[in-house]
Amino acid sequence: MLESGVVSAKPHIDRSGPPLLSVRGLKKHFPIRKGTFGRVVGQVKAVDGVDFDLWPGETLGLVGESGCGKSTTGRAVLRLLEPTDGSVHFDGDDVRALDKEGLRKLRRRAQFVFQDPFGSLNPRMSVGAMLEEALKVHGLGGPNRRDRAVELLERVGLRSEHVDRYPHEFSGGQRQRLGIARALSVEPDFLVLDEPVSALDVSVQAQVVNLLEDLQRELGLTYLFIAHDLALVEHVSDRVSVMYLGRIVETAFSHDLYRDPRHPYTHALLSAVPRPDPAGREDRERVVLTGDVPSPSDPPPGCPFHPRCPNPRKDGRCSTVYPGAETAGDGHSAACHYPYFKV
Amino acid sequence: MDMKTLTEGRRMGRQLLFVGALTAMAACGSEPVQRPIPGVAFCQEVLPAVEAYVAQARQANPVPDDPRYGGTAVLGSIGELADGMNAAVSSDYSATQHQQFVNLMTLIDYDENLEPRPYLAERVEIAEDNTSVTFHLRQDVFWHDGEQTTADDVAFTYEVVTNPLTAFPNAAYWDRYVQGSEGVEIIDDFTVRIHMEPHAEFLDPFRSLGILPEHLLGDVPPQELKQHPFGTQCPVGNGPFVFYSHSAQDRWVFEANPAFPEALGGRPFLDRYIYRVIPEQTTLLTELLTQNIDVYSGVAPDQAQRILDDANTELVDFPSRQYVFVGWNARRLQLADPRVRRAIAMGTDRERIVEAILQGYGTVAHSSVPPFHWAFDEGRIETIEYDPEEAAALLEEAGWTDRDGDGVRENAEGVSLSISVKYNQGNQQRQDVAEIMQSQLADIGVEVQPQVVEWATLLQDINTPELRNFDGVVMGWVVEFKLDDMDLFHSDRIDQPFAWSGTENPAIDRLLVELGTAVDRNMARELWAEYQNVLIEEQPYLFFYFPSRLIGVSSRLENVTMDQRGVWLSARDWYIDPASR
Amino acid sequence: MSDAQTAGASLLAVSDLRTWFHTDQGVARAVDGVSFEVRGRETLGIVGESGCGKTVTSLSVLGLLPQPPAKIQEGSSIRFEGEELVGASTKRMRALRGNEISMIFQEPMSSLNPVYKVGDQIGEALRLHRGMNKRASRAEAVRLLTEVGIPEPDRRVDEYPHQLSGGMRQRVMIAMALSCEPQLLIADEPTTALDVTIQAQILELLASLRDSHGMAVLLITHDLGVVAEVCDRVVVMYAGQVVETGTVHEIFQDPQHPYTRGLLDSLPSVDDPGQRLRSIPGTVPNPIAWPHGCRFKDRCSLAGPGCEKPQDLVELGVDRAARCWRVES
Amino acid sequence: MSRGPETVVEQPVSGYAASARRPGGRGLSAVLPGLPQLLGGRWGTGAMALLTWLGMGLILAARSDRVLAATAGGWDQRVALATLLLALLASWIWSWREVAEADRLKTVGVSQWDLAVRAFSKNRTAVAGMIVIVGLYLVALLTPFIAPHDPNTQYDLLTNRLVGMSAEHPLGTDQFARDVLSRLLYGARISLSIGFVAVGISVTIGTLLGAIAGFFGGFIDGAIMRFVDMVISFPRLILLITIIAIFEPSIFLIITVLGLTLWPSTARIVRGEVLSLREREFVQAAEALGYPKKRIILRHLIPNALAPVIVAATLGIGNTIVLEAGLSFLGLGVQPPTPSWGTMVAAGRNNLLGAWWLSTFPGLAIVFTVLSFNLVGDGLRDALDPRLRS
Amino acid sequence: MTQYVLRRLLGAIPLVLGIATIIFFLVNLAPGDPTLLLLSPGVTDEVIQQMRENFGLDQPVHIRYVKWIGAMLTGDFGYSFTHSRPVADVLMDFLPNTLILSASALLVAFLFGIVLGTIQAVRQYSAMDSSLSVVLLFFYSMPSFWLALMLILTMSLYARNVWGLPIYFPASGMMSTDYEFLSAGGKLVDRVKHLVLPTLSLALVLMAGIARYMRGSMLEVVRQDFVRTAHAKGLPERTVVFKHALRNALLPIITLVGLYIPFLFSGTVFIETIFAWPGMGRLIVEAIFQRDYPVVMAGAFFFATMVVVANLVADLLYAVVDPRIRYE
Repeated sequence: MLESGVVSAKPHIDRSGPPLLSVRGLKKHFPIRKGTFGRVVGQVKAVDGVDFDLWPGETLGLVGESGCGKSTTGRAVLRLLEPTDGSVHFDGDDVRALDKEGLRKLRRRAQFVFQDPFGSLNPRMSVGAMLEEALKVHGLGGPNRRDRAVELLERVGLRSEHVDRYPHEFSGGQRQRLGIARALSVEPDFLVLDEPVSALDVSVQAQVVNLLEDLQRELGLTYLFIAHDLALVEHVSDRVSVMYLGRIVETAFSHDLYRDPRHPYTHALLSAVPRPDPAGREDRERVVLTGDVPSPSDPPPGCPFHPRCPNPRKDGRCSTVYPGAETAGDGHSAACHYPYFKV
Repeated sequence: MDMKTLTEGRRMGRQLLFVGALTAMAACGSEPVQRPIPGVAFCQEVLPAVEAYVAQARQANPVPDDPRYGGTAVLGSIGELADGMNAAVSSDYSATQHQQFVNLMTLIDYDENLEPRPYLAERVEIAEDNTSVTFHLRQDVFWHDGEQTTADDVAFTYEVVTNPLTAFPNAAYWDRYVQGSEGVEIIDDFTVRIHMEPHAEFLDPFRSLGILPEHLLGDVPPQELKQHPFGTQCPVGNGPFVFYSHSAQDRWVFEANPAFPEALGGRPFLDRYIYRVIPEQTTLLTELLTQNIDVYSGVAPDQAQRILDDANTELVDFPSRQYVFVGWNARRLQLADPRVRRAIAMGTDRERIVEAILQGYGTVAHSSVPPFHWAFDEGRIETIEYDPEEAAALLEEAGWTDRDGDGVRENAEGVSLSISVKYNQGNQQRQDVAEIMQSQLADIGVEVQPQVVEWATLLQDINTPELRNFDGVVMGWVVEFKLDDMDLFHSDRIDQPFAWSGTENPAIDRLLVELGTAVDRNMARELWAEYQNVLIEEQPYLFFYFPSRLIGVSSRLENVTMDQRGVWLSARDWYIDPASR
Repeated sequence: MSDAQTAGASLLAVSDLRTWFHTDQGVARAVDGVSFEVRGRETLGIVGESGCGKTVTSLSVLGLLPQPPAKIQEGSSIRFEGEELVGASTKRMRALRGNEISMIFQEPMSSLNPVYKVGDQIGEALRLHRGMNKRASRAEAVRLLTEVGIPEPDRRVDEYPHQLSGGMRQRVMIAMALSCEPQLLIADEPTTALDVTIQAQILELLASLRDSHGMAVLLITHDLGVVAEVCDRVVVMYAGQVVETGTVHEIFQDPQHPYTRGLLDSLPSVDDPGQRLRSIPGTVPNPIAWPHGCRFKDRCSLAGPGCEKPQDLVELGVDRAARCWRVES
Repeated sequence: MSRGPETVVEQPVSGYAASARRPGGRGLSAVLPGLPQLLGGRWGTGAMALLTWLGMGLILAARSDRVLAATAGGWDQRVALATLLLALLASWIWSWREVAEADRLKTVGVSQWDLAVRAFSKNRTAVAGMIVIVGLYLVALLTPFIAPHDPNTQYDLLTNRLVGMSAEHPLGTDQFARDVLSRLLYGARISLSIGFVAVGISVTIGTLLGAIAGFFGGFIDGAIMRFVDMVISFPRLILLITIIAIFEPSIFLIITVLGLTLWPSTARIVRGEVLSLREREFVQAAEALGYPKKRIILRHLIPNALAPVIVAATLGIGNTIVLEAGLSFLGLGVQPPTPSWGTMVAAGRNNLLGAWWLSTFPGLAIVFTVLSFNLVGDGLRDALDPRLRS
Repeated sequence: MTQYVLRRLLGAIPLVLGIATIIFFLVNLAPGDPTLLLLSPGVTDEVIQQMRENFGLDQPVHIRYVKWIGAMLTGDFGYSFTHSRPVADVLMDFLPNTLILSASALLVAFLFGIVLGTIQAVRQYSAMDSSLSVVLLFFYSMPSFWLALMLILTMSLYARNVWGLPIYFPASGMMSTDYEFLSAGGKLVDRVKHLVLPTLSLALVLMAGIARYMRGSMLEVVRQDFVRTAHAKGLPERTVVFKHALRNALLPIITLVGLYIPFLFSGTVFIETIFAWPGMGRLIVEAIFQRDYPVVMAGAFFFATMVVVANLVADLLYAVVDPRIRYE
């Protein structure tokens, strides 16, 4: 296991070429049904118009509080959930227009790693069977799939004798490695990582994060990293998007976002994160938001954040007009009429 | 009696009714028990009248000072009195019995020698040439609502039951009577004459046909009679017991009729008689043994010993008018030859079966004539006895030999002598018959496959002339005192539902016709003996046995007489031992 | 409020607590010799990874563990205001619970009874311990809801838990815990199930209530950030034992035990991104078979010959200790 | 496959190792299969193997004539012969292999099913029920070798009818002087097959339809589930009576009809499971990996939805046996002379006060069989539910 | 709420109609003709034809079906062939009896099932727990008609005649033959005495399932966090179990009511026969055998309706006790 603590430089990411993944106006609404006949009485607007690009080899972090739509975005991009509206292009192909065969091909190139290490593995399948199945379905691994399965296990830091074991015989961290191995089995270019470490203990989190970084470097993978832990996202991501009520409110290079949050929500979010540093706790400026997140079935008009917004410049425009996300020259965009700027 | 008296009689009835209503109202205060009255207009009209009449009659006829009077007797049986007291449409044994002995009255009944005896008719005149019979009615019989029973009622009843629209179930009764209104003549209020052609045992139908009240049912179209509330919801009779209440599939409650004619024994001893429906025999036995019922009608033979063993119960057994048989479908290749049918009879040990299944409560049957019947003469019939060797020989003779050594005989074409025997579900005795036959006939190389079929389906299988989907069928048949096998065996009726066997035998045809018209019993006896011998030779049925009817009776119930005339024969004489009331 | 508690006086003293579970597979020594002290008006944090025994410790204090399978071993002592709670009568424990010592839990959704109104649930303890009648307890419940910052308390008091948001439910739990003015509040992962912005609200509320009510808080958490934000002193637990104690500053700025250090190192740092994370290898051992000797040695980068024998807590100063032979007192 | 040496395993995880550790375990198992396991503390499976082995041996010894004759006998005798040999072989091979290959078996992972088996084997009442059931099925299959008399032979109707218990007829004779014990044994085959086959039919149909309804949802789901609702809301007995009354009751009809009316509850269970499984991430993972729908249903959904189905099926077998008895009460059961427990109870019930043994023994047979199925079902429920297992 | 009930009832119409249709065709296509059951020798074809006409059987099945559905929607269920009365009247006689029996069986079964299940859960793994399980399962495993007969023999016949116990129960019927002469109190006692054995026969079978369910439900609830909260408040064990745990554990039990109703109705077929209880189960079975189509169809219709209503009631009850559910 690589535990050297060596700082490894990431290869340069070329953002002048075409993006690997390009998402525009993505929407996913879930109908609310009632009664015997399933009348649709409303829509939960889980994702309500999301745009982002992702270039080969980079990691885009997607953060937000629970219910903001980040997981739904991740699933809708890979059509694990059928998007309601918008476009998704993967390597130039229109994902929403793919037929069955095209979808199958997409799923070899784009994979998903799930949050719950206990729920994401079929409890009745041995590790070997699980990995071999993926190979078999996609006709990979040649005649000796078992060898390939063992290879995958070793690649994610498990041992070859684990191949006949069952998921429940592994610890949470090990299971997450298994989930990664399964995703890697089809040799994808792109992984959606949906809160891959949030169910793990801190010390194990670090193991898995390191593994993911190693894999990215070695295999040239592209990640969409979904998480609610801001510090972690900052650590792993090249760029970060912050979501609130189904929309991206701010996107920036991670360094910039944390030093210079422009959207009042991002600002509040960052200030709310407890820092493992008792020294500065008394004199740290902290913004405590009031109230709860509104229901996504009935989002406020205008800027969805305006009812809780602490921005002193807030005015009537906020409650009527949705602020578009203008991308500044530094690649930093914030969907706010009155963004904060560092003076 | 002329018309005038009749109207007077009716008026008198109405006056009585009025008085009765007053007394009933008075009685209401002291007597909180209220008769349940069904929510049907007819009943709501009729039952209060009955109530009033009974109350009045009670006052008029005080209970004699005799300890035997009083108390309630309960009889339990597995089935409902189907169609209740509606004599025009009912065919159920127990229901008919209640019509005869409990709630209604018949024109005549039988004495212990099964000879006709006056009942509602106090005198019966038969024309010299046997073409008509005249009934002179008693003049002291009143319907339970106070109206008098008259010749109108008899004429009405006769017309109704002979009207095809009514669909009277025992239509064979009237084969040789002049049917409809031409057949009946009201001589005067209490005299009625019925016309017929001469035939055997012509009085028998009037023993079982309860007379119905014309004043209540006269306006009912015949085809609606079956659905009329009279039958099961508020019958109004004229017999020894007055209908009190009925809850379906549960109980019938009758009360003593205080005004029942003194000459016929007067008011019954019991205050109340209750008929209860208890469908499960173990429950019935328990109820008898725990003294919740006084009479258990229809004891299973296996339960008999238990009743005999108990100090508080007695067992009454008497020959029933029913026989159990296996009807052969002679249209089938295997059964077409009478020799095969005789061989089967020889290969079946019926003595033993009676002993085993009926615990000896029954007699082996050789023909359709019950042993107690006057037409029965053992000395003159040649019975087939159990003889497997002879049976085997007969089968060989008929060309059935076990050619492939599998234990079952085949004929020259290789058709094996394999017969399915159907019986209806839920009848243990018939199932037993089929099972024992299967075992016994295997010894002579005949394969029997018992097959249980649900009752309605079975009837469809065997009764539909185009279908006749059976080889053999285990059935029971109830005979009247007037024996008549026309429908069963006469070749003219081979396309009628009951010609199960489909045999055609000129001798049988001839005898059946002659028997039907033989008025003289002495002459008829000869014919019956001949008929039975032909029947035994022909074997359209394998007659099994006449089971005895077994009745468990609590020892506190006295004066119980039961014989082939019926279970309820002496119901009006039953009384509860005063010491154990 | 009792006069016995002035700041700094010992309120709860746990010593050599051993809570074992008897299971089919064997004896799980979930808590295996834990000692610490909570003083009046302070916030003591117990921090550790899942399975280290921190929750079992807190439940042992109130005697809330089902027995069997749990059993507090002979020689364990839990003293509250000098009174021994191990072996105390059920009646005494009941009188204490919710009254002198209260507790709030991780899942505010499932910790409230779904079929009773929140007002009833808050008032229940008041009626039980304070002998209030229904009306008085309801009025008090409204006051408490106001105090924990729930808008429209008059309306909310008659609502059912499912009608409230996660943050509000935790506020209700806090109101319930505060109802009898306890001297000690045990908060077991009170913000783990909440979002960061709500977590900030709740932590702020807890801190202000601690000050206004003058109570002590025993905070159980796995989140070092939360500890750093609100605790005065910290107990670090690993494998059923206390591995290090100290003030919050000592623990964060000068961790002595390799585990504490490893834990802090494995946190991604906001100030230093791009740095490869330093993880602790391996996984938390199974409580049925703790490793022999030092329980951390299999994961410890410094493990050596001295780690083969069981480690004792080495006193490093006032309220300062670490369970490692390498540290020098 | 190579067999490892008998080594001492460091940490006994299960009884495998325990029995392997016992010196001479292999030799012991060669003579008395099940004994090493029994001594190793796995009394349930051990006793089952040992009893099977001993029982089969006993039959071979005591009824060698019938066994020999069976080679040329009818199909049921051949089935009995096959059962006898298979049971002997199975108990021996199982026990021996387990002892001999303990090491190899230990390196293989422990599946959910293995865990369930372990949890189940700790439940004493359930294991007792299991032993009874396995014993019953063996007895049923081996009846031609065991039964003292022919079930349909009527002995002398005058002397042998309704005789109580005797050496010749241990459970007495019935109204046709047939041996009640023999009929009881033959009845076991009928009653047990009715339960087994009917439930087999219903589970197959129910599982497939439930999985399809749950997986595809929408109109298919609606149509299937409305039909399920309809069948479920109807008192099943009345439906059964109607159908059986229409056709002539035969054992095949009864089995089919019972099977065809039982499936809706299975379908409901499976649908519910599938609906919740669909939300599970491993199913989403399978979709993300582009697996075909058929594969997802058959390999990922159904195996995981099966636990409650197995429980329901076990309980269902018991219920079906009781239901068959009920149909017999109404005269719609299996046709005579074929003995089924239900028809025996129903036929003997009028004689409860006279010849109590007629319905009491088959009645008790039903009670204890169904009780065993229920105990096993309960045991399985606990064993298969990971939440209850811990 | 009212709207919800109405919507549910409306939604149930296709269900009930579907059931009625299945039964109609099953029964009508069954071989066997009701007229054949009433025939005696000597009938002419004319009479048979007349009878069929009187019964309305002279038309083809599909016409009869349409007519039947049409009539039923107007509340007319036709005439019973065997009872010779309007079917609606017949049902009105039998339905209350079945309802009394079912209701008392449900009551007893749920009462004891819940109590026993709770005891089992509270004393999980104790000897009491397992022996209660086995005893309840013992009754559950009996064919219900056999159980009923055993009860009759022991609690009626032997109790009275052999053991001479002071308390024994009548083996049949709904009331004594002298019922109407009893005082009001006497009437009540009499009816209860008659209810005991049939109720017990039905309830003993149901009880095992309910207790088992209750035990599971209770065990699941006591593991939940809010029970720990209740303990943490210092509530006595009794309050925790009976106030906090029990009410939550009862929630899933309520849905059992709806599930058990069809099961119960099936049971009444046997129980009503054995205890001579004039109820619907017996009525329908006898009607099937007698090919009394109008009664079978109306009875099936009523059973199905009652199942639907029972489910609805269960759902509404659920809403009453579970504040999380509100129907609009």
